[in-house]
Amino acid sequence: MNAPNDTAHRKVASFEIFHTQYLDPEGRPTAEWPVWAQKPESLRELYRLMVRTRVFDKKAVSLQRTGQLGTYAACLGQEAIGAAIGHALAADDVFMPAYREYAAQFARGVPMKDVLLYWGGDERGMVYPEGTPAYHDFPLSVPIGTHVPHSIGVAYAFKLRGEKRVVLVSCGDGASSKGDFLEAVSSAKVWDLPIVFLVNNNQWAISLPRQKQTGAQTLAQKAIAGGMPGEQVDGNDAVATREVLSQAIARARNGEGPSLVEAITYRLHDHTTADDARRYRPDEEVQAAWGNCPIKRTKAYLQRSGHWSDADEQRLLAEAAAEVEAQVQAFLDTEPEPPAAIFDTLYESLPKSLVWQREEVIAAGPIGEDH
Amino acid sequence: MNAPNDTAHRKVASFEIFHTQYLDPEGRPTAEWPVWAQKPESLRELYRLMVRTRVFDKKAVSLQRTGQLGTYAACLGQEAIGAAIGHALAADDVFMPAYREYAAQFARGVPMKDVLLYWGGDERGMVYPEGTPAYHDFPLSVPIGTHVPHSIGVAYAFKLRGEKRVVLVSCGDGASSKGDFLEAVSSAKVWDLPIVFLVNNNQWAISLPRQKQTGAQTLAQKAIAGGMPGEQVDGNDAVATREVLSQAIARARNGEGPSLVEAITYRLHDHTTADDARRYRPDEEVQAAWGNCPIKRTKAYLQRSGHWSDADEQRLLAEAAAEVEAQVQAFLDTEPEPPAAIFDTLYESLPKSLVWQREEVIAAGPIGEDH
Amino acid sequence: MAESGKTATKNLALIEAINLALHSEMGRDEDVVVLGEDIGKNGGVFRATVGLLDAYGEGRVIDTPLAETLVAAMAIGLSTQGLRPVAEIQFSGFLYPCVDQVVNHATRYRNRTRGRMSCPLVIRAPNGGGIHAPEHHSESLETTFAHMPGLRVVCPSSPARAYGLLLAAIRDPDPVIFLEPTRCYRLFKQSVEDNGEALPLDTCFVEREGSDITLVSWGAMMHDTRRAADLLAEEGIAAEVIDVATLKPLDLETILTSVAKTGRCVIAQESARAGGWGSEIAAGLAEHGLLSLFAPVMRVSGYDTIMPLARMEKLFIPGVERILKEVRKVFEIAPKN
Amino acid sequence: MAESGKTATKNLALIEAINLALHSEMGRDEDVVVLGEDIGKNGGVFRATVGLLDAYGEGRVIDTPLAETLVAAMAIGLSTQGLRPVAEIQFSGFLYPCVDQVVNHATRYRNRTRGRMSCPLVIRAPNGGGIHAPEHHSESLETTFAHMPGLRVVCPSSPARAYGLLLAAIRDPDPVIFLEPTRCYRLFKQSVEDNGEALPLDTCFVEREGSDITLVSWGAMMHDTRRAADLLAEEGIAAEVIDVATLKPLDLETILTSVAKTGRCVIAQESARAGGWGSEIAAGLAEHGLLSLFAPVMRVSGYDTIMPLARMEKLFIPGVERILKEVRKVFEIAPKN
Ligand SMILES: Cc1ncc(C[n+]2csc(CCOP(=O)(O)OP(=O)(O)O)c2C)c(N)n1
Ligand SMILES: Cc1ncc(C[n+]2csc(CCOP(=O)(O)OP(=O)(O)O)c2C)c(N)n1
Ligand SMILES: [Mg+2]
Ligand SMILES: [Mg+2]
Repeated sequence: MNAPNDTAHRKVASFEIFHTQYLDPEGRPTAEWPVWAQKPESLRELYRLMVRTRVFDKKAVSLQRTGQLGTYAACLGQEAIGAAIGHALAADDVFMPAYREYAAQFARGVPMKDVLLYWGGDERGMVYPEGTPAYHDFPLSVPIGTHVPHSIGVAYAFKLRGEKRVVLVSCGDGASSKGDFLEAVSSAKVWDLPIVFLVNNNQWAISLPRQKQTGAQTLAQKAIAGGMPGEQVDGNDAVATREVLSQAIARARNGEGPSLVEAITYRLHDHTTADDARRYRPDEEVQAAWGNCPIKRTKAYLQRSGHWSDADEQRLLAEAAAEVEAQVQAFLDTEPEPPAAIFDTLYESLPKSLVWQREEVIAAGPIGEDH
Repeated sequence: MNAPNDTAHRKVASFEIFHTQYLDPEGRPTAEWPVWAQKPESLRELYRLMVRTRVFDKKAVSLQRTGQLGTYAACLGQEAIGAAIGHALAADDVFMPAYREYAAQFARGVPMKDVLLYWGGDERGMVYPEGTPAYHDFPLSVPIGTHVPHSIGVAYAFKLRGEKRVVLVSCGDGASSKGDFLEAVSSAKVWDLPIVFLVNNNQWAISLPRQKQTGAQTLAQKAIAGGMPGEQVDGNDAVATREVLSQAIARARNGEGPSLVEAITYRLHDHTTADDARRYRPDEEVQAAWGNCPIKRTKAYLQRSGHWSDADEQRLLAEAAAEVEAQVQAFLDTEPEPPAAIFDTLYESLPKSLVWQREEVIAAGPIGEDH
Repeated sequence: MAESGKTATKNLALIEAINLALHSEMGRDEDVVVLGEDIGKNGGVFRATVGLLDAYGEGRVIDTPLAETLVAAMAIGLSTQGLRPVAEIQFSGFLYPCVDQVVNHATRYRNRTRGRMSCPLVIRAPNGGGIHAPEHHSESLETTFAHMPGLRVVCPSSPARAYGLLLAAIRDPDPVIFLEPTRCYRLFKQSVEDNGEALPLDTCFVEREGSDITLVSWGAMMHDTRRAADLLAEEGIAAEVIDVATLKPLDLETILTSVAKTGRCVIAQESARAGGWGSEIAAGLAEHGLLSLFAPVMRVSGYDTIMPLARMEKLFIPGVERILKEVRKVFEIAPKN
Repeated sequence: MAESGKTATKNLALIEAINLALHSEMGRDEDVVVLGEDIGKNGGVFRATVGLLDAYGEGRVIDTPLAETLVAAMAIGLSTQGLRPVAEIQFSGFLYPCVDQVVNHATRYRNRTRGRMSCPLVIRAPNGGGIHAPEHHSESLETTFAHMPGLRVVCPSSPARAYGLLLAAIRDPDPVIFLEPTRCYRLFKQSVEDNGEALPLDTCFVEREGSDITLVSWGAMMHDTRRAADLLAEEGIAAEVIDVATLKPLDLETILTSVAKTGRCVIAQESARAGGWGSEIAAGLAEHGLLSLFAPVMRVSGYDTIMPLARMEKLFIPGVERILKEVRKVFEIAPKN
């Protein structure tokens, strides 16, 4: 359909989608940076978080490979998005992750051990420590996209109570095809809710490439169906992602309503440890994507600008290794819950008709240690 | 979010939504008409269909008011959309209606009696006569929007078999918020399917006004989320609606993929006969909307241009009244099905374990005549 | 609260009792919000929410877009923030798009976070047929939900019980599916005291005592069951009548106690037979009550066929006659001594 | 077709038998198409569709976007045009978004058009736990679907039966939900003949004859039930073992015939207890088999709690021990004479 130009046709709406990048894959700035980013420590903090996350991520994969962890979803190559979220949100905002934003969770107080417990098949991995921002965050969400519309209720509650809090909900490119996601995007603007929808577009949903996921040229334009701003950002550029998210969060906090951000990244790892991506995607594509690595480019910039030394790098790697080691140990040392736990938080108090089931489980004794 | 203009930002996509009108509310052409519409008989045919539909519609409401019909959903003021669909589709295309496009159904061979049977609570109102185009159409759909994604499967079947057939699926403004609708729109373009999504925007979903249904400025722009053309048309302008639909159908048939058309109309009646719209919308709004009546404007044009006489009008009204009368009589004369019918098309053949239930129903005898 | 002497008693239909409970609880607890399609200005297609918008304003009375998955998900989100959402789904046939949200999230946030989060929400919907409504408006959904762990499923059968059970559902700290008997909405009135007193959500109600047979039902079918008991009484058969009311968690105890006394049981449900809640109750009897049974446990039920459109719906919905027929079978096998 | 002498016999795991049935039927009938997430190049996350893309091409092997409602709805649309879609849902916990489409459309197009239209479709999904998978990957959905009129629900329990039942499901003119026992996908191999012969969809299989007690199960729990029967045989108890296989429509006759002989029955299911399909079977016995029962009908089942994450899932899934425990209760009440 070409734009018609006769008196029968009248233009009633028009939309544009922009893509933002501040730091190119070689670690060179592409434009003048926002003020916050000009402080070297801001970028160093993002860098440290990304590196700690990568050290964790690699360790988690190796735990799985050696039978010490269940299926695990790696975030290799996507660390900038999580780090940007972690830095952009305020403490009392609410974060609703999909499952590849560990960096954001760590920034908000989720111990690495909890992530391991979760993928190790232990519900206590979703408890999160009291007193941290994570304590009012949502746990990882496995049924793809279904957590996204919870943001509508959470943000509505904030608005109703006059609280200046914001919800950031993240999900993948695959999730952007789910009715739950689409219904939420369609309606958030009706109430001008303080929500940022973050689509973590890592190009693949297991074996389905992005272009087979939807006919839309960008995922950012899904925002148009809800009448809200939609934009793309280079999700491997921590500066741009942090900046774009901060602006969207600020709009939400100021009562200007919801936004949708498509952060473009690449899933360098298999979908999960249960997947073998060589079945469906060419190795060259993966190799090429390594050139866009968010950690590489941040480090290149920091080093070139003299804000990061080899000694800094050594120290960071050593600290991260120690941290991860301690968390892994804490995970491995965690005794299983007592059997009754499978009933103890089912309801606030167990209905009397279920008490015999709890007793039966207790009587059967604890499970063997084969997890 | 204003359009940013520095080197950090790059425009990656832009979209425009147009609105089409050829015949204004006073019955005056707004632009040069398409060739087909310049033949007076084309417009007369659309006019006749709209009038017959209105006569039917009024009768159905009065049947309900006198206890001879169940709840009925009127199409008052929306006749142009159904008529345009009926004229735009080819015989072997497939039409999937919501429930206010009776004019299209009549054009495709659904007897008025069948519509009455349906709202009279009789499944035989969805059988449709063999040999008519309607025989391969879908029945009315009550669970809002849920029929829309069936179009994906139907159109895929056409494409797989190399058939040059098109699916036109219609639904309301309310339906455009449902996940089922949104998932279909999101994915139709992936396979370039021959589908026209028609959103019959009558401004209300029961008591919810259009602007509370979604934050989107137009419903046409929901197409953008699926990367397909989306446009608005004056749904009370039979010429424009027929033309826009014909073009969308032609694109679909030529392998250019799906389109979404938002036809803007107004629900002049209560939502259904079970509703009382005075509770939630001002009478002035309804009165003003009468000024846009599709029948009024078509007649004004035809009369002014000398293609419709008072005698033509009298004859049409008399014929329509007689037709409706005969169909109503046929409806009222339809004996209830035998009780076994509630089992006879449940499966292709009734599983042996259910035979006793069918026999029990038969033994209990036919129901009393209180429908 | 319980000073019932001071509170107003009104003669109400079931739908009015629902409305009263909503009004009353919204007045009492400002965390209660209602949401759904057409519940604001329109007051709900059955008028359950009439007057709430005027009394409590747009903030707490939320007209939603036409999207049931969203309604359920929004209720979940609201409930995690300490609000007490009461969502209305217009007809139970449109509850299916909520199933995923309910089973995969509403019932799980508490458990998966070991108590850190919770979902104190209610989803209300009219349930069942008998009002000559269009296609998909007459479905019976109770068993679909009652099979789900972590849920409560309530089916009130009278105005007073609807009032007390709805208060309980709203106050309950966990998700509750509240299915109202559509065809009883305006069928009869009953005196209802607006005393703010909740009824228990884990107890069956023995409505009528009797020693010859136990009749068990819930929701709209209670109406037919009561009439069956009246007719049986005329024949000298004393039926004990139990309103299950809360299907999940099921108070099997009360039913077992009754059957231990009567030795006979007929269960009446409107939903399709196979895998209906009547089967759960019969299975409970087959396990725990076998030795007290003089006769087979009979289930009166809808058929295992699609709910017919209005003209034939009476064939599907079991009425008094079908209940009596099964009762007679029982007494044929195990006559009153 | 039935010239089995000419067909290849292979030793296959259950998942391989599924794959063989798909291959074989796609070769036989060009109207068969498969669709779902990751079923093309990736061959399905469990490898059920491996090789189909190469053999039958992109047109008939359809990778869908990540949208389960769409997958079900697309299958419905395809099936109305005379195709025979076989949709895969990756894990049964993600079947819930299909429920609305299945119950409100797939089961109804034939009935609501009095036979003009029909939906010959299959929705396959792995079902149940026991493979230490992540959250939501271990659910048991059979009863949710089996309660729905107009559907067929099949739960195969062995490679050969999976092959024959899947062929039957694809050829069936009505919608079939086909739930495969995840933890048996690669648990054992069996000789499967690729003879194109379908098994009946309305019959329980008496796998093993016995006169002392009837053990009834389906899907993955059949594995434990078989082992329980082996152990009981060592104790001199002859268990008759019935694989329900097709839950809906339920062949109660075969179970009743068995119980008439044995007088004792234990039903084993993995799903939550309340409102599970075991309750339907027990209710059938309470109605039609009461007089032949020497002892209560015991149900071995998952608990009425959320399926725990992997570390504790064993507590939920009933194994041989729990089956034997209930069997012993039965013989305590009604000892072998
Ligand atoms: C509702 C649902 N369907 C299917 C799955 C199985 N599954 C897990 S992850 C995944 C792909 C998700 O893709 P995307 O949203 O892009 O997120 P990514 O894994 O790429 O971060 C699928 C299909 C699921 N978890 N939930
Ligand atoms: C899934 C579902 N939810 C709710 C309803 C009840 N209902 C019937 S029509 C309607 C409004 C439909 O609005 P719209 O899509 O704009 O169509 P219109 O009636 O205006 O033509 C509603 C809420 C329904 N039929 N189906
Ligand atoms: Mg992805
Ligand atoms: Mg509308």
